[in-house]
Amino acid sequence: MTDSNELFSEVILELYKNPQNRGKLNVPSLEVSGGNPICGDKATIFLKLEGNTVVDASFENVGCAISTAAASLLTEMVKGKTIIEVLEITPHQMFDELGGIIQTRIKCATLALVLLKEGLRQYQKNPAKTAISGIRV
Amino acid sequence: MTDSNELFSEVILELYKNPQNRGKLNVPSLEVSGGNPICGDKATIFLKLEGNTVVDASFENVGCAISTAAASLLTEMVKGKTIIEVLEITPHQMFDELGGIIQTRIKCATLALVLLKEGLRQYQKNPAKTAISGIRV
Amino acid sequence: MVNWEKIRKEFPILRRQVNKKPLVYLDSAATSQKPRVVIDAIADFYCNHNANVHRAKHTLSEEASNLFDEGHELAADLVNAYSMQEIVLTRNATEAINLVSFGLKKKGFFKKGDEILVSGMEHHANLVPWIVLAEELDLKLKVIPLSSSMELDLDAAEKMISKKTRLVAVSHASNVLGTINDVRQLSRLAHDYGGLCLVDACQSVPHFPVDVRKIGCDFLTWSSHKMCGPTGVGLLWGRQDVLSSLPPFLTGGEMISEVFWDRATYNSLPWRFEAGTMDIAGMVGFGAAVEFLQGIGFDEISKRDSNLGRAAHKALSQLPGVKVLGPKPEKKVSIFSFTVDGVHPHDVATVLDSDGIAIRSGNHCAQPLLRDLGFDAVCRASFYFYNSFDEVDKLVEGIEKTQRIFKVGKK
Amino acid sequence: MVNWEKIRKEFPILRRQVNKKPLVYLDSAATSQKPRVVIDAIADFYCNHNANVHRAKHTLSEEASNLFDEGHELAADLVNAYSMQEIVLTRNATEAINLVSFGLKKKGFFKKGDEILVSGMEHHANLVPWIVLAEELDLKLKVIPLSSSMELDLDAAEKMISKKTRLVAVSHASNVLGTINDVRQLSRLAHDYGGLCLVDACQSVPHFPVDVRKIGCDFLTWSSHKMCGPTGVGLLWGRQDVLSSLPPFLTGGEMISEVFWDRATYNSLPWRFEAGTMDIAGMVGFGAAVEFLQGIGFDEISKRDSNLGRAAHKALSQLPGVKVLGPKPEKKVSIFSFTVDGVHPHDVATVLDSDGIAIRSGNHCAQPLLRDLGFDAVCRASFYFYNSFDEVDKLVEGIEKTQRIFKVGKK
Ligand SMILES: Cc1ncc(COP(=O)(O)O)c(C=O)c1O
Ligand SMILES: Cc1ncc(COP(=O)(O)O)c(C=O)c1O
Repeated sequence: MTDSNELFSEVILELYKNPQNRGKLNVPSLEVSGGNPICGDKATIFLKLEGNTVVDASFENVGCAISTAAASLLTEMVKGKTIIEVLEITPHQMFDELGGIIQTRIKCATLALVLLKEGLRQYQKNPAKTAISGIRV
Repeated sequence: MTDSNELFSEVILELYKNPQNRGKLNVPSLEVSGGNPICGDKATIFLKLEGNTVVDASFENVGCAISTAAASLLTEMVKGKTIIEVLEITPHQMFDELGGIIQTRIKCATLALVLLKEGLRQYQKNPAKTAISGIRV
Repeated sequence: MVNWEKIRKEFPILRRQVNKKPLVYLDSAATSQKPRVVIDAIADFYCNHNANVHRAKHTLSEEASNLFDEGHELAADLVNAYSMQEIVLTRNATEAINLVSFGLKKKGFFKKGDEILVSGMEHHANLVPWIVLAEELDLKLKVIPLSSSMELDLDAAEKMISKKTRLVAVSHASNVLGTINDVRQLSRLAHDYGGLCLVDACQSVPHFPVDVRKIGCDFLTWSSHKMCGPTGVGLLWGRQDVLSSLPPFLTGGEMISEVFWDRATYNSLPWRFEAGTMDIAGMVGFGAAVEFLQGIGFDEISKRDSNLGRAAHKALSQLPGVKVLGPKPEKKVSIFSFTVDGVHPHDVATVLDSDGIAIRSGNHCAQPLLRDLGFDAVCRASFYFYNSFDEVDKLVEGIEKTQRIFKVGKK
Repeated sequence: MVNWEKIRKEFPILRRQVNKKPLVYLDSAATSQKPRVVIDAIADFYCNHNANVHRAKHTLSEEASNLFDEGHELAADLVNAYSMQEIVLTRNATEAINLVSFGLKKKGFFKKGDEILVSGMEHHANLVPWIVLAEELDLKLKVIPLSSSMELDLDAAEKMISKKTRLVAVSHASNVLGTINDVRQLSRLAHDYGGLCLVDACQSVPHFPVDVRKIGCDFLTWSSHKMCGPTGVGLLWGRQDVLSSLPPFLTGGEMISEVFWDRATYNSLPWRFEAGTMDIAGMVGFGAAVEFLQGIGFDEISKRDSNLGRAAHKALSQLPGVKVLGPKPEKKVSIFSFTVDGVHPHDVATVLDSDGIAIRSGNHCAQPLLRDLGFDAVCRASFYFYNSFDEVDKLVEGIEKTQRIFKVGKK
């Protein structure tokens, strides 16, 4: 029996089982953590910057398939991008790359992106602060 | 033009304009006051007792036609009665004597009676306490 | 042109008979009637979307959450708030005021000897919480007096206010006199001396456009049930920086972020102030009420209010033996407190009720004001846009009938 | 014999399709669905009797007041209270617990170093208020541990309790585990040492007969929305002597007796605790819900609950890769928290939702319990009498489908 499955794309299922970039970075330039207190998903994103360019990225998280896959994807996407370019990533780009997200789970798919953008915005204002936590999504 | 008036009997209208027994008694045996905080009606009943018999009664009040007429009527009714007899007066007796009371105003018609009975009950338990106040109806 | 006849028909209860006469409902200041769309919105919620909000991943919960959030958005829009984060759902306006008083207390906003300024026409809801607080914290409660025209004496207010005045808490419109107060000026005064201003808008939001940015206050509160919405829903608007500085009030589920056995952290605005399951269906009904009123237009509602008010004022003022309390019709909403010489207000209400006319009698939750004016109780006829000019006439006839029964009035 | 098929038909929402499949609503522990009679009672109130209560002399207000008071009577009857004076209408159970915590605090009931005993399975509603109070008053919060069978360890409780224990606050049934706690024994223990006992009955009152006299507790609280009634209505029962010893909580109109500019006196029970305009229509809807449930009979409801619970327990326990939390079915209400190996609870919920099956996933407002059990989130399927055995099968099929999608489960 096969199940029509428009809920979790192969990309999501694969990245959930085998997430990329999971774990801490050594001496990250920026570390952003937070979560959605209502659903309980939490994540930390680690970035290594050289100038304005992301040279490495990773994440740790507690969460569902979608938020895990999204964090995996995002940390892969941002490598080599400038801060400005990262800030330009849209939720829809994420959804497309993830192979589609159903309405009720939008927040899971954007958790990592929201954290990262908020972290970078705060970092732009105050580059001295390299650990930002408690962001509520 | 005449108005069909099943609301306020002639008894009530008359007693409202010319209440009997209004005013304080000199050295009352018992003084009971209270009111209905929701509608704002307040009354004090004064009794003069000889043994267990009411020899005089009066009232002071702030209130509507019905509660005024009822207090007037009640203070008249109790004269000469024993405490037991007063405690046996029923609301319906009052309503009858007042010429009928409409549903929405029952509480006004029984205010004085409730105060008096509650006062007498407390007096029976503790005859030393001759001023009872703050009864909420 | 608004077709008021048609709008009236949207209120099912107004087709009711009371004591075999068509209901003439003149008690909207106590609670308003509800249009079909509001009643239907509540039923529709329960028949199609009912679920608890914000925590689940299933479709019903998603739908319920969206409707619930939309209620907050509509409330924000209604008073021109900066965002829905400034809107807290409470049970009623009374609770909203308590939320502020408990929050300011816990925050340590007041110190011994500080002053709170209220007006001489406050409803118990915007008075008793401050009496309690003043007693607890040793504060001084001052009361802005009324002028002979039954308006607030703003010159006196200006003299009473000082750096000690940490809070000015005033009603936007009086539920007894109808008087509309200059809350913009009072907010400015409060701020001039470094204090906050809370506006009790229970009788203004239903009647005319209210804009928190124009008023410039810090808190504004009102009740859904007085503006065509369901009971069980009150609204608190708080300026974001002020609101976010208040500690939580009621605690429990939904308002938290993380909970351990010995400590908890709290959610963001406005959820931090919404503990436990809120009146979700009520919020949906409230949203429908806002849309209904906005559909008519608050400018139109306000004009209608003035027109009915002028008619009622004229008719009542001309009745011998009848005294109307309150300022000139231009300065008030269409709420009329009055007395009939020689007849107790409850008895006036009873005679009117026998002809299907519902007015309120009593102290209208404003005992201190009434005491100052020398009354224990007064009659109050309060109008809303669904009332008709015809009903003004019926009120007058009812009063005249009362006078005949009590053999008072016309010599 | 109760015709459960027929009773199910009285719930309009259960005819709904979700994602083109018939709705299978397994989230009643979060909020229950409403029968037609409750929805109609609310609409009927607004269409025929809507008015503010207790203060007016007009017919509508009289009718509304009677209906409102009747709601209190029905609540009293439901839990076998001594009188309706012991029933306070709140917004929800959460507020009821806060009312008690604020009241005990203001009354000076606790002194530094006193202890409050809660259970290791409390909902945030019956935990956070005590955490806050403990912090404010320097009290100690102690937690009764769970046994390996996920019941309360009453021997441990007995050892933890002492003269310092001023309050035992426990849930009657857990909203995560379903466990039914021996609140009678806990009340007795609390009293033995001179303390009070508050029972959070949110998950018991809807499911089986609850009798405050038999339990012997001092406070009992529950929410209308979990027992077929509307949102916006919570109930607090308090033993009359204890309740009457608490100072007022929220203040404003209705709860007062006399108000002056500088002081106020308060109304009698229960009105002293009901400030401002209550959710009158909600109370009417709640009353209809009580009558509806009593019409079926709580013994029958309880039997139905056991039968559904046993079926669900058996079916879920047999699924490979699925872990069910909680005691044996005889010891619990039909609430099932579970996990599916290799799939996050939210993802389970999403797959089920795609087939119209509504379950909840998350921490269920019981973060400390979940943390103790080693989870961030779990799935929860909760049943009510309107569910069918067929729906147990659908739940199982949905879980199996999830496992196929995630390629986990069997062998
Ligand atoms: C055991 C328990 N206590 C308290 C609550 C809180 O109920 P409410 O949100 O209606 O205040 C709930 C419901 O979520 C519950 O299950
Ligand atoms: C001016 C004013 N403030 C406050 C209130 C209290 O509103 P609620 O009873 O909805 O809390 C009222 C209504 O009675 C009012 O007219």
